[in-house]
Amino acid sequence: MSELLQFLFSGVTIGAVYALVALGFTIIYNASDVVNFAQGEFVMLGGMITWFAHAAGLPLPLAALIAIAATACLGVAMNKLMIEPARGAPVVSLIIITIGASIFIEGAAQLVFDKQIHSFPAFSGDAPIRVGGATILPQSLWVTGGAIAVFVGLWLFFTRTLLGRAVLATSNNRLAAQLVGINTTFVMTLSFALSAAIGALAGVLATPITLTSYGVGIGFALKGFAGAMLGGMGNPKGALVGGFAIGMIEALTAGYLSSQYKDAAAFVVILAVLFFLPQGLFGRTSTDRV
Amino acid sequence: MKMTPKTATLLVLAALIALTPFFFPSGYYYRVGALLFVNGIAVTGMVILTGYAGQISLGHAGFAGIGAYACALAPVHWGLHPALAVILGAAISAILAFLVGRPILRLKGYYLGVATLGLGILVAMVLNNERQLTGGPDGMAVPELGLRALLKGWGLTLSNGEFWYFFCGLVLLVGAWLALNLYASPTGRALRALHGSEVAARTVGIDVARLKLQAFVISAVYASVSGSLLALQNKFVTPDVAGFMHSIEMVTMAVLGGVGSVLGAIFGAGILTLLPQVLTVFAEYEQMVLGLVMVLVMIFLREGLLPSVLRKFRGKDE
Amino acid sequence: MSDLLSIEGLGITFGGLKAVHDVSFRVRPGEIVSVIGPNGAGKTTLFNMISGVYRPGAGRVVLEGDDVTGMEPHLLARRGMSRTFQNLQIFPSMTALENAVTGYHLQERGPVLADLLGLPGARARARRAEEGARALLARVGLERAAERAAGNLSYGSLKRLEIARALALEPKVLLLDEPAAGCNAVETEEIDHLIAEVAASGVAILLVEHDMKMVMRISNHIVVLDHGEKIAEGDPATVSRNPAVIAAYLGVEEGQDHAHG
Amino acid sequence: MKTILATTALLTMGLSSAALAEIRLGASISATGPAAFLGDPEAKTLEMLVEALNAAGGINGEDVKLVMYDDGGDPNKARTFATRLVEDDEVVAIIGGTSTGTSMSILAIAEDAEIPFISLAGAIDIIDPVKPYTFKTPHTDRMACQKIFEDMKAQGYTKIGMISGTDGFGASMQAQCKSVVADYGIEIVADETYDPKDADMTAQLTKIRNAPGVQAVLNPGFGQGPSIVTRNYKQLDIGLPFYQSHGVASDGFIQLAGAEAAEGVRLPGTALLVADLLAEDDVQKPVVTAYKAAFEAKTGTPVGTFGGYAHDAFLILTDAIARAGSSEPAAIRDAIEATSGLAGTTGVYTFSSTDHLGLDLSAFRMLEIRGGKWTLVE
Repeated sequence: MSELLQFLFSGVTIGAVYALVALGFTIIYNASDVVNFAQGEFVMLGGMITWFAHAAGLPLPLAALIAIAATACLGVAMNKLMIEPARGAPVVSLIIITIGASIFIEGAAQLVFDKQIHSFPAFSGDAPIRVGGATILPQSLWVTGGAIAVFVGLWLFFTRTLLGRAVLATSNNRLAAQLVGINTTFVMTLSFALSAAIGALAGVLATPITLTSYGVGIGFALKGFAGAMLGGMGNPKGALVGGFAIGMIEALTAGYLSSQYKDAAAFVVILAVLFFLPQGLFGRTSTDRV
Repeated sequence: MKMTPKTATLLVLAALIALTPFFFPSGYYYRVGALLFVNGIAVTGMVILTGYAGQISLGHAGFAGIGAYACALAPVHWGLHPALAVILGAAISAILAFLVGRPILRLKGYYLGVATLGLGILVAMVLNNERQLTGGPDGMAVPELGLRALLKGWGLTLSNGEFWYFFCGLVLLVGAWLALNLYASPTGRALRALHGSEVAARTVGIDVARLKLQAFVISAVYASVSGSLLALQNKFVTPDVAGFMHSIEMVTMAVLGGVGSVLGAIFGAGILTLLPQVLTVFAEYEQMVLGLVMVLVMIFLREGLLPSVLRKFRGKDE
Repeated sequence: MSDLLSIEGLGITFGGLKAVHDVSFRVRPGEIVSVIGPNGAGKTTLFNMISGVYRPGAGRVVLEGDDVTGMEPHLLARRGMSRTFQNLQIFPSMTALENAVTGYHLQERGPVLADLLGLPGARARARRAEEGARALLARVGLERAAERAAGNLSYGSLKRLEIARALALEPKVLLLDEPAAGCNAVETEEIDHLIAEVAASGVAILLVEHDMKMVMRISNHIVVLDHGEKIAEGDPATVSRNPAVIAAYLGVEEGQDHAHG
Repeated sequence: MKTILATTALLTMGLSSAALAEIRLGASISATGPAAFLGDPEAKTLEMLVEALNAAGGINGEDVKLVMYDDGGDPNKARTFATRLVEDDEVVAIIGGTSTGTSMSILAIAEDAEIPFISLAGAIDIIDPVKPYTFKTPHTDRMACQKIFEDMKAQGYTKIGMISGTDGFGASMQAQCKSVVADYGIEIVADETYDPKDADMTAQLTKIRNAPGVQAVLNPGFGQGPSIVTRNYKQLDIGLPFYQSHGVASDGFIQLAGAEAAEGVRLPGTALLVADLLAEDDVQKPVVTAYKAAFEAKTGTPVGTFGGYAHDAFLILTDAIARAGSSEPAAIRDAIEATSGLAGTTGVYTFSSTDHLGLDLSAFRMLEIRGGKWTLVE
């Protein structure tokens, strides 16, 4: 029993990280139908900038804020310089552009920072919390709380605010959105800033658990992408559920079946779900309009 | 005299393969050339899948992995000749593509992307984890193809580098010829039709699911042969050949050069094969430059390098 | 003469809304049947159900006595059904000729290996399809545009290109969704003749068209839809006098509106 | 066509500007990619040593030119760069192969071209069977396993659990350990793995803890994985003796895992980590102290075992060239094979025609982390 509980805790810890990364994908996707494979680099930057600012003597909360703000600015720059000029390009070109951006940021990070692995102290110490014979680190609760908070925030944003609806409207029909007076350029800028900030927040929260280095981005991007697709790209609920689901599958497979094939189990589940639900668990179904 | 695009493409390719060695200052250039051709083969398969049929795959390195490990495993475990192992690998890749293709190819866009990504990762994972069989992440040795010795027996003596350069070049020519045949054939036109509009393709009687599957299987065979040639040439193979980055590399080469045409995609393979060799002069800036090239080409030369360059040459006659 | 195509109580709902409800009518070989109605009446949705693009929620589609309800479009094509689209579904990166060639897919398709190897048989098939396509392009007046990329052709040309592609299938039933939209008077008249000619060869034609003059001129039979339901049917003269039809059209005269029918 | 020719021209121009009267050495290192954590200090060490050597007058008055490529950990790239070093740059010897995969690729080229090659990777396959031109500086991972099992046996442990990374380093060591473990009367009762990018290993560790009779746990791996495993080990309060591998033998590991979690962790390390604890008469003391001081001054990061491997490779190579009095590859090879009692950071090297590793188990020192510092276990 305590064994199962420990596996679940492990799943929560991993899943919360994935969910937070997956949530970062949703806003940009909703505004522009672009899956930004550089999302993982935002996570890396969140961790690395915080570490460097902290190592330079700044208090951790301030360092984290700087990291999130700087990453958000980078997100905006990426939109202006790479995504806006490529509007209307096919999916495969956009994949290459965002992967190119990811490679570029990774290359820059190893020059600006270094190639070492870093970490900073957990926010509430390392004393594990004991529940029914299993343990979980306080930082896992921070990540989980962060994922849920971002989810609630996004959900309110998309359903309750005019701006959030403007983002969705821009995604559905850019021209129509412009005609009803939505400043779609601003919506795009905002989306990239928010997505990048969420990515950086993920990096800040997760680094005390996962550690960080210049190369961690692509791994986060893949797992977050997988989580977001499992849940249904664009839907915050899907990202949250998809991320946690993958974490749980990995932990339970590692616990009960084979730790070697836990990542395989996650992808088998994704393939199986897409077989029955081609738009993911909570994705919008679309029909060809002819 | 008017040449068909097919003849023109094959002539250009053959001339490049035959003539560039005259400019090679050292044997190392044969190695780079052979790599270029190996990549060119994989990328020609991407032209059929992505350029003709409009389907994305982020997992084709998985098939390259199958082709590569077939050459490593079959001769050792079942005493198969390496040349037959290439065919075995292609057959296994084709069967796998056939089995998983139908459900996967119902998906569209990014969903197809994540499904193929998963497929590639699963193959890479098996190669990495089944250490008893594959040697795990440290890789395993691949036996000699033996064709070079055979040629020597017939009085044609080639260095190892020269042999692989010309052999891979020849296979690439055959691969390009097949892809060009397909382009103008009823099947090729049906593939390009479903790329343009699936609904319209279905209403003219095209079995979209079946044709996508055919393109998927064919491109898997190309990737597999490319993996086999890489393994035989290196006489050594590691699971990296099936890795995610290799999949991305294949797609990027094809799209960067111009996935709509065989020559364009091979041109892209050339650029991305040469680039890391040229970029060593940038030392630690190498990665940044590579990323930047990918972004800039996709933004400013949307159809890919070769079509854009050709258009510049011709002026704007459309 | 017996029915070629029979529509029996066809219906579909989208998100609780009855887009088409209980529509029935029949088409005989060589007959031109027009489906008219105000915008949003469900005409294109009806076409999509008949041609297998949408799976009907209720009713049957019977083709030559066989129930083909919800059958995949490519299988319907094999049974002799062919169509064009209201909002154009061409293959933009292919030339006009190649677009028309795809219409010969069913007749000239062959083993993929033969196509890959460029075997003589495969080349012969490709050539036959091209010859047929050239003849068809000439028939719709597009022979001069054969080598141009379809994406660069005018709207009217594309409408005709779609008809050529649909004719290539040598269909028994041809569904034409606003074939004359965006065409000038001369072009409309050409299409007019073409349709009549095709019908004369024994093909059953189902037509959605906003140009009432054309509809009245060429139809043998007219089905009127409003809010997804059939409100009248009969020959042109009968239908044009029907009070329900006149009421449905009041204020929404046949316009150039391109909303979904 | 034009572009390809232009590119070819560019390649030629930029890259084959050979000067005479210098000794050209080649290196292919994984300075980026998944093994960058190992390759980066190796690359920095080589650059630093070449600079220092030339400043001190080179070898026998000749300058050394180091041509170094970053293979990113990709064996295919490594093979291409090895070909380039041999055919185009015309080097007389090659250092490199951060990982086993890249080393195996370079090895084939070097042997064909009959050019000495010193690998920096662990697997025993590199030098067993002995190949004429291939040498290596690190201990084999089998030796690391043996050293650890020796210690476990001395402590009386007979049932252990293993948790290994699925990267080349972890997987290779896992396999080697399993092949020698029986010699020490030890049984592996739990055998788990993790992906190097994993965020949490408590599931695997819970399984190991619950394996019946387990007395100690071993974690072969490098990079961030072992740090996370060590933290999770502490989180679960497993309490059993915990062994790491030489893959994490650097101060960075203690920092990342945290001194508290790392307390009591044992691993087979090299003299480099305990430079100041070495006896004054230890033959390794001068070389270890000098390298540690130079590297840390130059890079500002603590030394690790892996940089030390590169240091030793360079030392062996330059020593051999000096003794051979020639920069002919064959002469260098013979001189390397004749190396005897050469003290490096990893151990004291003595090569022979049947031993191209030149180290024995005595070069490994069993270390234990106490109070956030390395201590010697004797």
